[in-house]
Amino acid sequence: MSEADATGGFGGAARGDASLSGNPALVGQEAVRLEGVHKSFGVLEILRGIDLSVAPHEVICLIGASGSGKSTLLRCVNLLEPVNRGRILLWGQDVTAPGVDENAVRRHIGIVFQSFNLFPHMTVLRNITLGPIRVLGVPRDQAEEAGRALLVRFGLSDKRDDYPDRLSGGQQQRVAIVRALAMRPGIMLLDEVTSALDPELVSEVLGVIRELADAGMTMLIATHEMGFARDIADRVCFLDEGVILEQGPPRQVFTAPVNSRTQQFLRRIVDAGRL
Amino acid sequence: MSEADATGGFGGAARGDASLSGNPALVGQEAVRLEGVHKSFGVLEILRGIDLSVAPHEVICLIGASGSGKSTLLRCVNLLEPVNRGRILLWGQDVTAPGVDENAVRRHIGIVFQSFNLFPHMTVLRNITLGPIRVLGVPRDQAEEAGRALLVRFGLSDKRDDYPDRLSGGQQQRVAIVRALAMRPGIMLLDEVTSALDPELVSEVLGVIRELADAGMTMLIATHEMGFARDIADRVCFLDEGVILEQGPPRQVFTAPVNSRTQQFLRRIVDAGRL
Amino acid sequence: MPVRGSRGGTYLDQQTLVAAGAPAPGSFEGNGRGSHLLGGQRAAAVSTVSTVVFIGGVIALFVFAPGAAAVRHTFFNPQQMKQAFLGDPSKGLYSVGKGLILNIEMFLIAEVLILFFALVIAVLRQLRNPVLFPFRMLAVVYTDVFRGVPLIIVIYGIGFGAPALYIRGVSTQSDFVYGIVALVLSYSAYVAEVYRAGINSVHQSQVAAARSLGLSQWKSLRFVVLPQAVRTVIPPLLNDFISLQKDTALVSTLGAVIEANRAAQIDSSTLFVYSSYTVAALLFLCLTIPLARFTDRLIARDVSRRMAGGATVR
Amino acid sequence: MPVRGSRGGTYLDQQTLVAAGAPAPGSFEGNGRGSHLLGGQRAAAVSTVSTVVFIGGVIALFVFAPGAAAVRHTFFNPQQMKQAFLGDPSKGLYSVGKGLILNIEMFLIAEVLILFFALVIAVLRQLRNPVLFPFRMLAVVYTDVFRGVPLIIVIYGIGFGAPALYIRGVSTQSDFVYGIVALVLSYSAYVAEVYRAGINSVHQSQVAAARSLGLSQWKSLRFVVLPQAVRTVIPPLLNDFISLQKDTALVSTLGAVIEANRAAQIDSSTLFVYSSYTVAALLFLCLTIPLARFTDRLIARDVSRRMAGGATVR
Amino acid sequence: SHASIARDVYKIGSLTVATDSPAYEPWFSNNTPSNGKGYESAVAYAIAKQLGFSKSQVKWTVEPFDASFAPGPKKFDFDINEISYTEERATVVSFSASYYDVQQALIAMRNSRIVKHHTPADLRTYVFGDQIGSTSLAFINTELRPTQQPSVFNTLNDAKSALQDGRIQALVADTPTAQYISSSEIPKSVLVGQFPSTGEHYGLLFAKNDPLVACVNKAIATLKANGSLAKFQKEYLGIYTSVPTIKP
Ligand SMILES: Nc1ncnc2c1ncn2[C@@H]1O[C@H](COP(=O)(O)OP(=O)(O)OP(=O)(O)O)[C@@H](O)[C@H]1O
Ligand SMILES: Nc1ncnc2c1ncn2[C@@H]1O[C@H](COP(=O)(O)OP(=O)(O)OP(=O)(O)O)[C@@H](O)[C@H]1O
Ligand SMILES: [Mg+2]
Ligand SMILES: [Mg+2]
Repeated sequence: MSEADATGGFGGAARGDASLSGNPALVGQEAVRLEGVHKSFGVLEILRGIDLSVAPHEVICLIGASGSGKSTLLRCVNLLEPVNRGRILLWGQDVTAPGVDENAVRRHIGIVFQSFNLFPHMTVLRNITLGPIRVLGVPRDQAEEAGRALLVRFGLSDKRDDYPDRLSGGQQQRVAIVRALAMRPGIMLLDEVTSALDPELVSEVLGVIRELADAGMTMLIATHEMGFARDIADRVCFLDEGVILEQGPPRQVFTAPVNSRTQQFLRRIVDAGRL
Repeated sequence: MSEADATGGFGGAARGDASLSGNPALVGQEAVRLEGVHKSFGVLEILRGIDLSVAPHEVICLIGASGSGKSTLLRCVNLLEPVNRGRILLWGQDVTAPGVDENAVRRHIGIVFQSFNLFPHMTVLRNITLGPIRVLGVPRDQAEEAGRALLVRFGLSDKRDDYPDRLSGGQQQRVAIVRALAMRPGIMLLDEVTSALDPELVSEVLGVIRELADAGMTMLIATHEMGFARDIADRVCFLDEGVILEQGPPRQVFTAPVNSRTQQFLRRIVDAGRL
Repeated sequence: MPVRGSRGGTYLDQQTLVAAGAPAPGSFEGNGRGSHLLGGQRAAAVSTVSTVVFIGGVIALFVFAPGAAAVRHTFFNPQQMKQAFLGDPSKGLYSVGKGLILNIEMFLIAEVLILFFALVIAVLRQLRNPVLFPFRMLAVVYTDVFRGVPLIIVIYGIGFGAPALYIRGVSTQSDFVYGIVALVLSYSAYVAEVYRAGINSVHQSQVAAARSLGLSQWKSLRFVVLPQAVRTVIPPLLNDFISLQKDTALVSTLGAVIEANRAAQIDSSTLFVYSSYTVAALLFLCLTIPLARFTDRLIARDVSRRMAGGATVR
Repeated sequence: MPVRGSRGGTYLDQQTLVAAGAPAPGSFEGNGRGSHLLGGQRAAAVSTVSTVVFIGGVIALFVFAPGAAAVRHTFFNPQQMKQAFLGDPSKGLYSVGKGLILNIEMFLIAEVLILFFALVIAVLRQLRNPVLFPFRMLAVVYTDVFRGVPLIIVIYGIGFGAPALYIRGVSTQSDFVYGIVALVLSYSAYVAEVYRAGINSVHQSQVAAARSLGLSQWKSLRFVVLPQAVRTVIPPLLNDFISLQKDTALVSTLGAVIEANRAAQIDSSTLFVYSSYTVAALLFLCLTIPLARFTDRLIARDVSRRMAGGATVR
Repeated sequence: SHASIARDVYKIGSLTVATDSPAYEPWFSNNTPSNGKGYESAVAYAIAKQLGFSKSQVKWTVEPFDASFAPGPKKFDFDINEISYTEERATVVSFSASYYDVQQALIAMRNSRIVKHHTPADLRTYVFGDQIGSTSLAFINTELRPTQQPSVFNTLNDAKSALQDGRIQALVADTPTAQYISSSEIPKSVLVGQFPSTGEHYGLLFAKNDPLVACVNKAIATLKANGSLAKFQKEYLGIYTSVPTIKP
């Protein structure tokens, strides 16, 4: 991925960005705060009271068994699923209250879906410039220039004019990441964002995430890759049966879990040689 | 996944199965053999002469960068993509020759797609019994009983009557595996089959694959998880720019690669702490 | 070139991937362009009132306009509507109600044949096997011709043409049969195209999954593609059902089939009022509206079953 | 209970997941039921011959049947076809060709209005916001009523009804205008349903992705859902285009609009042959077939661009 | 009263006369109403002349039969289209006095059984057909009452085709039309006979309570009195004394 070097790193200039520090009242406030969030599909209760507060810059990894509700939680945060009970606050503002402009909220949140959900009728470049052009009102040429630079960064420059159905799994996943990044959100929700990537790319993405965090982005990452979580997370949250059973810095959770269910989950992983 | 224990292991009885040893002429013959396989999409040449021979029982892991052609290779093997040049032989029979009954070939090969491709208009149970009922002619009640048992084995018994769109990523992936297994194929092609699974499930699937291999199944697995490849593979093949650059037992490929490109690929992985 | 907007920094500044920090307080409040534009009760009131006003206005037009009485007399004459429905042989009036039975008969027979025949054509058109090319061409020519030629001409062609040929078996059928043949020929072309749209809407990866199980081309179509295809195209299929139901009326041009509309036409030209047409129209509505409601429920059930328990994003 | 088949073991034997080992030699050979049923040249010959026989048979019917000469004289009289196309005022013959211009005019104006109006209705029907319920109901009622009522009755209703109301501006329009209004009212109901099918065929996850970028409900529809929806439903949309083109003929019932079919009708009843109808039919075909070929190419291009360079699984 | 007529007409300065298209022989000639040939065309011009309109002031317009009785303003002064007077119809539109007294007649193919056998009981056994909206159809249904439902066609031409192809056995039309069909239109067809008068007559059709009716009635009376109508009938419709009468 040698093209990447040409465009330089990610963070830098954004650190100490005016838009963040320009609002003194908010400095030090949580970027995301979930209070007793409940979510059911029909009779099936998936989230049973999630409390979580995420500081700006913080990188949180959600781990837990398949079907434990990680994806659902992320979808709730950017209001794609309405919660049944509880509140979600972004930078101190309750976004689950009536009268909130969902579109304004989502403009500040990027999400990478587990199944990518690329737009099949658009080329890769149009996929990633749609948001900037139609939502942020960026002129097309600027959006495309920015988009092209991002594609280079992710080793996709030769796929710019291809349609998503012609891409490999890992290529699609990277396009999905770029699409979210192109909106330059304040918060990113990443759902299994390395599942289709080869190890080289995983470490590349790991680097990107570090830079973004340094630049002030807040991230919520659902992942099954414990090594990845250990490397990237400021805090790991273990989700089980709809509640956060245990949370803490990765070293603590992975090496000295207090909850017995967490211990069991991790023991099996270690036994299988997967951590 | 305690339900699993109730149904017992996988292999056992199948070992030394009559259908395998009943054909003396074929014993010792390769299960899969690729000879100079070329595949292009338009002007883009993806596979540039793949030679590979896989013995019965053998588990081969294909590794390589995203976009290197792993998925394409698997799709070629069960004739979903016609090859441009070269031959593919299954149990010594050329299946790329004209006059071959594709359906008969595919009946003997199971594939789990990277993007799952479940049938959205059918419940989970109907997804996995479609093949046995309509292709093998198994009576519905028998197929369903077998299907239910498999679902239990993969921790999905409560999702039996759900539609795929309502499942989590990992649940969908397991249904896709079960759908392929339900056909009881002689060869399995697995494309990133653990990407959406949590570590517990990964080691579970690992166990299943071991049992299947013991029972005589031949497997070709495309994967990005080097740990998984190391644990499961009899042989690892490193795919790069459309050719197999290096192959051998995992221990050899991972610890003492000869090819410089392989060395580079692995070094980066090791540097990133991903092996 | 700085882009104006609520964000700090220029968009093109590559170094600044994270331009947005915390948005200003209150910036998520509905700004009048979101989906909460109309909040709660007031909005409900607005939309109810506007609907009532619209419908009321239409009705008022027929009640208060200068010529309204004459229009009512001609189109909505209860006495003559009853007469038209029942018919009155002594005055040479035909029964619209009895005619409707014929419409329904023709519709049902034709529809079954169309659904089958159109499927065959649609499938022929999907064939990619080069050796079957002539069949594909035949299917293409068929749809082009029979969509292009007005139904009435097909009906004339079959109904007047076939008897004129004096071929045993072909030339001695009843108008009812000729009519159905013409309807099937014409509508199969349309319905085949609807099927085709449905088939095209199913993603290739579904076919790949089906074929990979060893299902033959036909079985993949039968069990995987068509069920999804048909679900998608239920509304336009229903369009064609309804059109067919109405076009059964055209068979009356052959003379012997006095269906509801022909009966209405005779009555109206005898009595010089259009009320009999109103009766026919109302009767047709009584057939089509329940059908529409039924398929709507079908679609809704299908969607809710398959989609998220809360397929909630609008 | 052992299942008969080529596999060893019974299917239900849970222990035996791997039932198939190596299949017998030669077992992949085409067995007559696969897609290679018809192999190579022989198959091509079969399908070509059968097509030629079929088409030839149809033609032969019109050439050799006992009454064929009379039929040819009535339907395919070149002299009178020419006369019908050009018209001949001295014999009271109208020009079918000139009439066609009127059809095309009405079609184009109506189509633009329909495409827009139908979209509005389809979108109203998709609204899930409870406060907008009355609008949704209105849209449902609208489609039900205007699909249910035969077009000819809508044309009568508008064309005869509006003038009868004696309202300034409403009652003094030309038949041409009334005709177009009636066409738009009726066809919008159909086309709205076609749109709806297209919209439903787009997976919820696409909407989720669009909304997650901050696109409003309308913009998601505009940029993500509709482009995919319309691609899917091009064939049934074209169905409706073609029907509309033909149904412009019905406007002639209002009297003042002598379009191609009415001209043909007049000519045919003057000359007592149906050749003028044949002319009208051929002219309509000349309009619709290029349209069909054009959209076919559109679909094919779209599919090949998006799908696999070798979307090869059949 | 010419001044008032000039004011009351549909288009000032001209007399707008409607008929359907096609305009059938022998009521019109060559489907061209404006040529003054054919009975109805001649009558229309004669009436126009009585009202004070010159030949060039008579404007013809096409009005489908179905549209002629629509409510609302008429786009013509009167419609002349072989329209029979009935009491029910007269509640919606106004009719002039009779300009032709109608008798229905029976047409069949020469070799048909009906040519010889047409007692009232026989007549009930045949398959009849007719044009929609015609009083001939009503005549079949109310007077002949065949056991098999008569076929009903959009145009008289369709009915003629059906007769020719043997899909119907007999056609009923007013005597002049029937005469024309059997003599000039359908080879090998014959006029079997005409039925006794039922008092049916053709009238010009006007908008309800049109003030013109009175003037036109006066004109028709004049034309009757001075023998013009008889002359036109002789010229265009022929003389039917030779037509046998069928007793229904
Ligand atoms: N729309 C829905 N309707 C009904 N049930 C649903 C729906 N979406 C998710 N579920 C159920 O909710 C549970 C949690 O799903 P979710 O996708 O959040 O899991 P997850 O933690 O992301 O799992 P994975 O690691 O496998 O992706 C699952 O059991 C799933 O079946
Ligand atoms: N239908 C197609 N048309 C054109 N190009 C294609 C098509 N399918 C795949 N490709 C290209 O072929 C290359 C190999 O794709 P493939 O899916 O085999 O990669 P892969 O090794 O499976 O990658 P990944 O690990 O990301 O899944 C990619 O560059 C992809 O863009
Ligand atoms: Mg998930
Ligand atoms: Mg792949």
